Amino acid sequence: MSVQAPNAERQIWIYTQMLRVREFEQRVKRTFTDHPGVIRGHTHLADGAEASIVGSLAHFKPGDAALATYRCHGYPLVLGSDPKAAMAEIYGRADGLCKGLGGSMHLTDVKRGFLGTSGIVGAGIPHAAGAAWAAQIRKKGEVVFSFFGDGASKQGAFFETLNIASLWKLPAIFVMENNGYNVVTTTAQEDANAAAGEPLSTKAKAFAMPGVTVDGFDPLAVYATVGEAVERARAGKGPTLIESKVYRLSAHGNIIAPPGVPLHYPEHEAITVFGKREEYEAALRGDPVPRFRGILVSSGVLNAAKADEIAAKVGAEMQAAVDFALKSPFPRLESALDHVYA
Amino acid sequence: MSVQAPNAERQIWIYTQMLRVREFEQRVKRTFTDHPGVIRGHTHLADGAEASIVGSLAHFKPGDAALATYRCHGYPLVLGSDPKAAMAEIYGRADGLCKGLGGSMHLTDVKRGFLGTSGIVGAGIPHAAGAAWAAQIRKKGEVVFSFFGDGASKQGAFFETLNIASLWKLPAIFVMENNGYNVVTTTAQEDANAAAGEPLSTKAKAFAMPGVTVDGFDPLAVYATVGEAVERARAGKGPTLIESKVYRLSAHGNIIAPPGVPLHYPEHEAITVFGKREEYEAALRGDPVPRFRGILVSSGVLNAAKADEIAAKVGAEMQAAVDFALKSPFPRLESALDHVYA
Amino acid sequence: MANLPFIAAIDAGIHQEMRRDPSVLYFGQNMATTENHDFVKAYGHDRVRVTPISETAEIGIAIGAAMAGFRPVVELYMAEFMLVAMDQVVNEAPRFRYMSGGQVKVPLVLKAGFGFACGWAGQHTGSLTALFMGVPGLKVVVPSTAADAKGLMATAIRDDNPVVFLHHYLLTLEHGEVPDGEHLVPFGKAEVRRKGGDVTIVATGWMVPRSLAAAETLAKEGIQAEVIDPRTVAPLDLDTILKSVAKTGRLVLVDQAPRHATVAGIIAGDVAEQGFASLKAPIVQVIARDATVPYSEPLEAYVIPDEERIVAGVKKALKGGR
Amino acid sequence: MANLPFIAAIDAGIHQEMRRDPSVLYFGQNMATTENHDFVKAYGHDRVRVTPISETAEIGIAIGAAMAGFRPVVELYMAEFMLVAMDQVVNEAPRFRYMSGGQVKVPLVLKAGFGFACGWAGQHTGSLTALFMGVPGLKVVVPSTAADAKGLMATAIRDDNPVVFLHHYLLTLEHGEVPDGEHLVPFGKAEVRRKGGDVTIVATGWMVPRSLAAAETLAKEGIQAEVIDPRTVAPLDLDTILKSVAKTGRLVLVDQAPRHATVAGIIAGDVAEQGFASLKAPIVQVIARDATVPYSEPLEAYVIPDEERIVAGVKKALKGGR
Ligand SMILES: Cc1ncc(C[n+]2csc(CCOP(=O)(O)OP(=O)(O)O)c2C)c(N)n1
Ligand SMILES: Cc1ncc(C[n+]2csc(CCOP(=O)(O)OP(=O)(O)O)c2C)c(N)n1
Ligand SMILES: [Mg+2]
Ligand SMILES: [Mg+2]
Repeated sequence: MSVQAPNAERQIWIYTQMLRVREFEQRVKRTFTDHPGVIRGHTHLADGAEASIVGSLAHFKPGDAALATYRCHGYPLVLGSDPKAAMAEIYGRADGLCKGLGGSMHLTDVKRGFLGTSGIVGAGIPHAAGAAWAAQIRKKGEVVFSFFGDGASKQGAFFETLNIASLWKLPAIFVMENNGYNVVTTTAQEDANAAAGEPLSTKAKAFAMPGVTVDGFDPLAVYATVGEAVERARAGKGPTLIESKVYRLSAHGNIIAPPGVPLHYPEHEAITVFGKREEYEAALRGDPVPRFRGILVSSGVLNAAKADEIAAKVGAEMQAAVDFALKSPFPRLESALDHVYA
Repeated sequence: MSVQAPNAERQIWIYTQMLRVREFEQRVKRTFTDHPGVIRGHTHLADGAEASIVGSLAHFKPGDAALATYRCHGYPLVLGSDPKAAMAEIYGRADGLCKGLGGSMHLTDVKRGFLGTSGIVGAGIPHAAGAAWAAQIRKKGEVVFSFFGDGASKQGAFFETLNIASLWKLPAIFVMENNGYNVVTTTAQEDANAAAGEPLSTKAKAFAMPGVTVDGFDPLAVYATVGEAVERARAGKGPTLIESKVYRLSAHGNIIAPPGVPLHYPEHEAITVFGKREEYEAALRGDPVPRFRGILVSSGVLNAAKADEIAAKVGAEMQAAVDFALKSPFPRLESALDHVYA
Repeated sequence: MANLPFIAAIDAGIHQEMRRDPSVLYFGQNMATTENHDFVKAYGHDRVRVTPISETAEIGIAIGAAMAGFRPVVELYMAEFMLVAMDQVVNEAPRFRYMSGGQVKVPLVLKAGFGFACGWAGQHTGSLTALFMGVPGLKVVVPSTAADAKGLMATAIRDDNPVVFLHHYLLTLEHGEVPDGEHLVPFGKAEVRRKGGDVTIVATGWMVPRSLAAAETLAKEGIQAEVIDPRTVAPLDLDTILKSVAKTGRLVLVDQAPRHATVAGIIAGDVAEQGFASLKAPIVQVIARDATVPYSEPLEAYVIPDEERIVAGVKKALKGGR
Repeated sequence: MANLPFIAAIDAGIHQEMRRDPSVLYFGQNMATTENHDFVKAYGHDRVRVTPISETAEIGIAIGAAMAGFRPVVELYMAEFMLVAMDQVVNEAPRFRYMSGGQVKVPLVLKAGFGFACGWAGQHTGSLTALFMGVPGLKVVVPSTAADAKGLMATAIRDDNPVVFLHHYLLTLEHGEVPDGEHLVPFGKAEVRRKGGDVTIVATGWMVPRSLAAAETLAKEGIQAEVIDPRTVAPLDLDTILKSVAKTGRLVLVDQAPRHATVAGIIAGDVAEQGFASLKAPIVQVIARDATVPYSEPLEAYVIPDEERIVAGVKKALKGGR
């Protein structure tokens, strides 16, 4: 089983989606300085994971589903959610995807197959398996994408779920975005495989499940690897665990502080905690977004002019999202009591 | 690293302990018919696991600790607990190991290093790791034995704990008694490795930990395998996962019923649920207790006369335990409020 | 009408719904392990499955299947086993509808027995109802009769929200008249099990029959107790309780859990706020003594409220004044 | 005396005990990941460790280490994260001493923040105190001042039982005078934060400063509220509350949790039973509105009790009668 590489048009789509996620999130980040107080609580950016997210979701078909974590801005944008509604949610406004009830950690867009996100580490993995069971019963070849971090693979929910998913041959693709860190803890500090120099995909052996490790900075590599897993799943052959090696290009999240303290994004923990500026800068040099643009230009799929045109269009789209969200009203107070029960 | 085989005297000790566990538990089982109502709730017998229990605990030294599950009668007996106190506990009497507060599922004898047992599947595994951390800090080469079932390896606590134990190189020996069943569920019905024909010790790969499978009906094989793991642990080289293949020679436990319905032990689930009488009878033909007696006699370690003498002694000891427990008074009512807080 | 044991009535409720609605799923540990299994035969392995001992995954999978359009019923056996998956029960299932701004619904039933006070000792005998009672988005059902067991299970399956269905294990074999055809019992409607004008007793689960027995004993002394069974504690039918207290002026709450872990204490708080004017005497709580449930038979009986202590509690309520 | 933020006071309490007792361990997620870590430098990696995201194993390991003679303090960050390990918290740690007939003790501290109502939304902002309050064998501490944070942490570490130490995240940077040397605050002794004869307010955590602010507002109108902070809810110092109610006859309970999930409701139940004669009016509960905590700022503020609602609650209690 091997997946055909995406054609030129599809490659441009992949690049455009990567850029859309990046441009959206750069504006989320800038909101902390440009519009202090507009974003509250805790936001988590996907910068560095764009290639992994888009390379994976490039295989998403209508009827499929995706579930993720609190680090959830990228997925719905790639699946077609309106950036205006996404930004409005992060700003806590009435026009938000979740009417301001969910916020940055809980973006949801069911119409586009983005079923839900849990802020509890590992907790969303069984939800994805449940959706995969539903797909298995429907027998339409639908699959479910489950996105989570390396740290989540130390939570019981991960192990319990992968065993059942393998046993039941559920049509699920488990994409572990290994960014090397759980907040300020390195993977080697918390994972026995990592400490032994083994890939985290080794864990798949505990479930007699295929486990693969892929360069998450390379959207085409991710596309090929996830594509195979998706084919297996659609064919009823069961789930796959994919370790996608990425790197967070921002800190884990904005600083955690009570009201009164202005929130902002500190430098990456590699620098602030471990003093490894070089590690961070090396990752930055491999930034998948400009890197893929370079690849597409040098391979002739894209020329500089077209690339600038895309950048301009995407920038405008995301700026419009900010402008819209800033103008969107806050929800009625009483709406806090809506949707408690169905 | 290879462990020296036990000498004749030690082999006789092993056989004697196996027989003590068996004779004790046969009387627990007979209590349901001989003395209806004396045992309440749920009891779980270790018959079939005696070789595994004794072959493992033959390596136990003062200062070591052992923790187990609700299926916990065998361990304390081997570690030197008084069968009278153990039976009195199972009968809910004042002279019980736990003063009648714990019962069959929670035998505990701290003086003998039997720290505690949880009735919640998998929950006791991290407790053993915690005791192993204590041993690691004390740096006296003490180790901790953690006994649990095959089904427990599907509970998050198992995975979370083994990762940390391996990462921290804790002096722990994780002995999984794989009796092929979780109540009425076969291992292949609930475990992805088993369904794929792989040993459950494969799970150790998810923790970069050595994983071994051994014939749990053969006390000398268990002795050798666990011995190596114990040496590793005492040497500070970390934990080992041992899958000890045994078979329950009784049902999971006595029937579950509200008061009024007389409790008893049904036939094994292989027969009552799956109609596989042959599977059960084959296991019975391999019964480790008579089998090891046969081996010791044919190898000349034991002669029939000496063997009968041991049997008589053990039988008398365990009958005395029953007689004692039956006479032991119930605890004072107010003692129900003792020991809630330290 | 058929005379069924409690346990069969629950199954009847599940069958009723699985027959009419193909989106209902039923799964859990140690069920459906052979082709002879009642539900497997009727609905097949797509909808009826055995799971490993993995409550977190089991309940999480139910949540995901529910969000994807199905109505899972999870067999959990004992309420304590939900504790290893408590996050899924109280911080996942009831949250998604709200956090998504009403985009998803999470219709599922968590079926678990509780209070098996017959020698199961410290970790298997708890009465955890109150733990689930105050979670916005979650509903909690506690049937005390076979008929309600069927009807409340059916209603729980049709409800579009996560429901914790807690059946008392000591009632498992209690028989009762159960309606044959489609039977549904509404949530949020308490049942007055016995009418009386002197004192109001509120109890759930196994404490209902114990309270009714106590009421009969009291009747011999000319004391008429009204016994109310809320049947669902979330939603809680406080009105029926308040109406009764308005009549009797005296309230005794019976609960198998120890102090500060009871539904009794929570209802007492509501009545002290919303029914205060009716109260002629202190609200009495007849609850378990403050200990983990002991194994030994006489000690277990000593810890858990019995008829005698209920009678004493009622007399205390009758003596009491302002 | 030193003027310290709440968070530093907690650390001071842990340092105080780790310095004097080598059996005290401190571990958890995202701490001690470098040699520069304060506690690592002071006590080394034998006693101070970082763990993976494995709460069940973390708390279970603490239980095992405690049974083996140590005194672990587990850093859990947010109370919700204990939910994935709830069995270890409520059905393991508090059970072993009892089930073993007093053979073992399980001295450990589970340190967790709660109630972080500043945009953390549905899964990270809960006030779960009541979940832990009714478990025989478990103690529950809820400091509201920096001094108590230090003193109660130290007492929790010396206690021979499992203790859930819940610090309110919104108080993290609140400064207060903290005794320099050895400082211990006893369990089960409520503190009267403000004296007053007209009405009794009971609150914990962040609701204490909110209640004190409300009391000042009320004082301007000539209403003197007595504000009581239980400090530990298990054990609960009901006497101090009853004494105050005997004086004021009116009780307002303030709690950040929604109805049926509050400490307020539980205390109301106790007072309705044991302080009924003193009550001149219904017990008022000023608690969160019945919803998961929403993200949007005005909605979050709408759901959680504020000064205004506390003032209104007090006036309701003063108006009320029998
Ligand atoms: C059960 C649980 N424990 C702890 C936390 C706090 N927490 C939030 S994100 C996070 C790090 C997760 O790391 P990883 O899974 O690698 O995902 P990443 O943030 O790196 O994408 C932690 C510990 C939580 N949300 N849930
Ligand atoms: C968390 C939890 N879920 C379910 C149970 C009910 N239960 C008790 S024993 C048991 C079977 C365990 O099987 P295994 O681990 O293989 O041990 P065995 O009984 O075969 O020795 C189950 C499911 C429990 N005690 N705890
Ligand atoms: Mg990570
Ligand atoms: Mg087994």
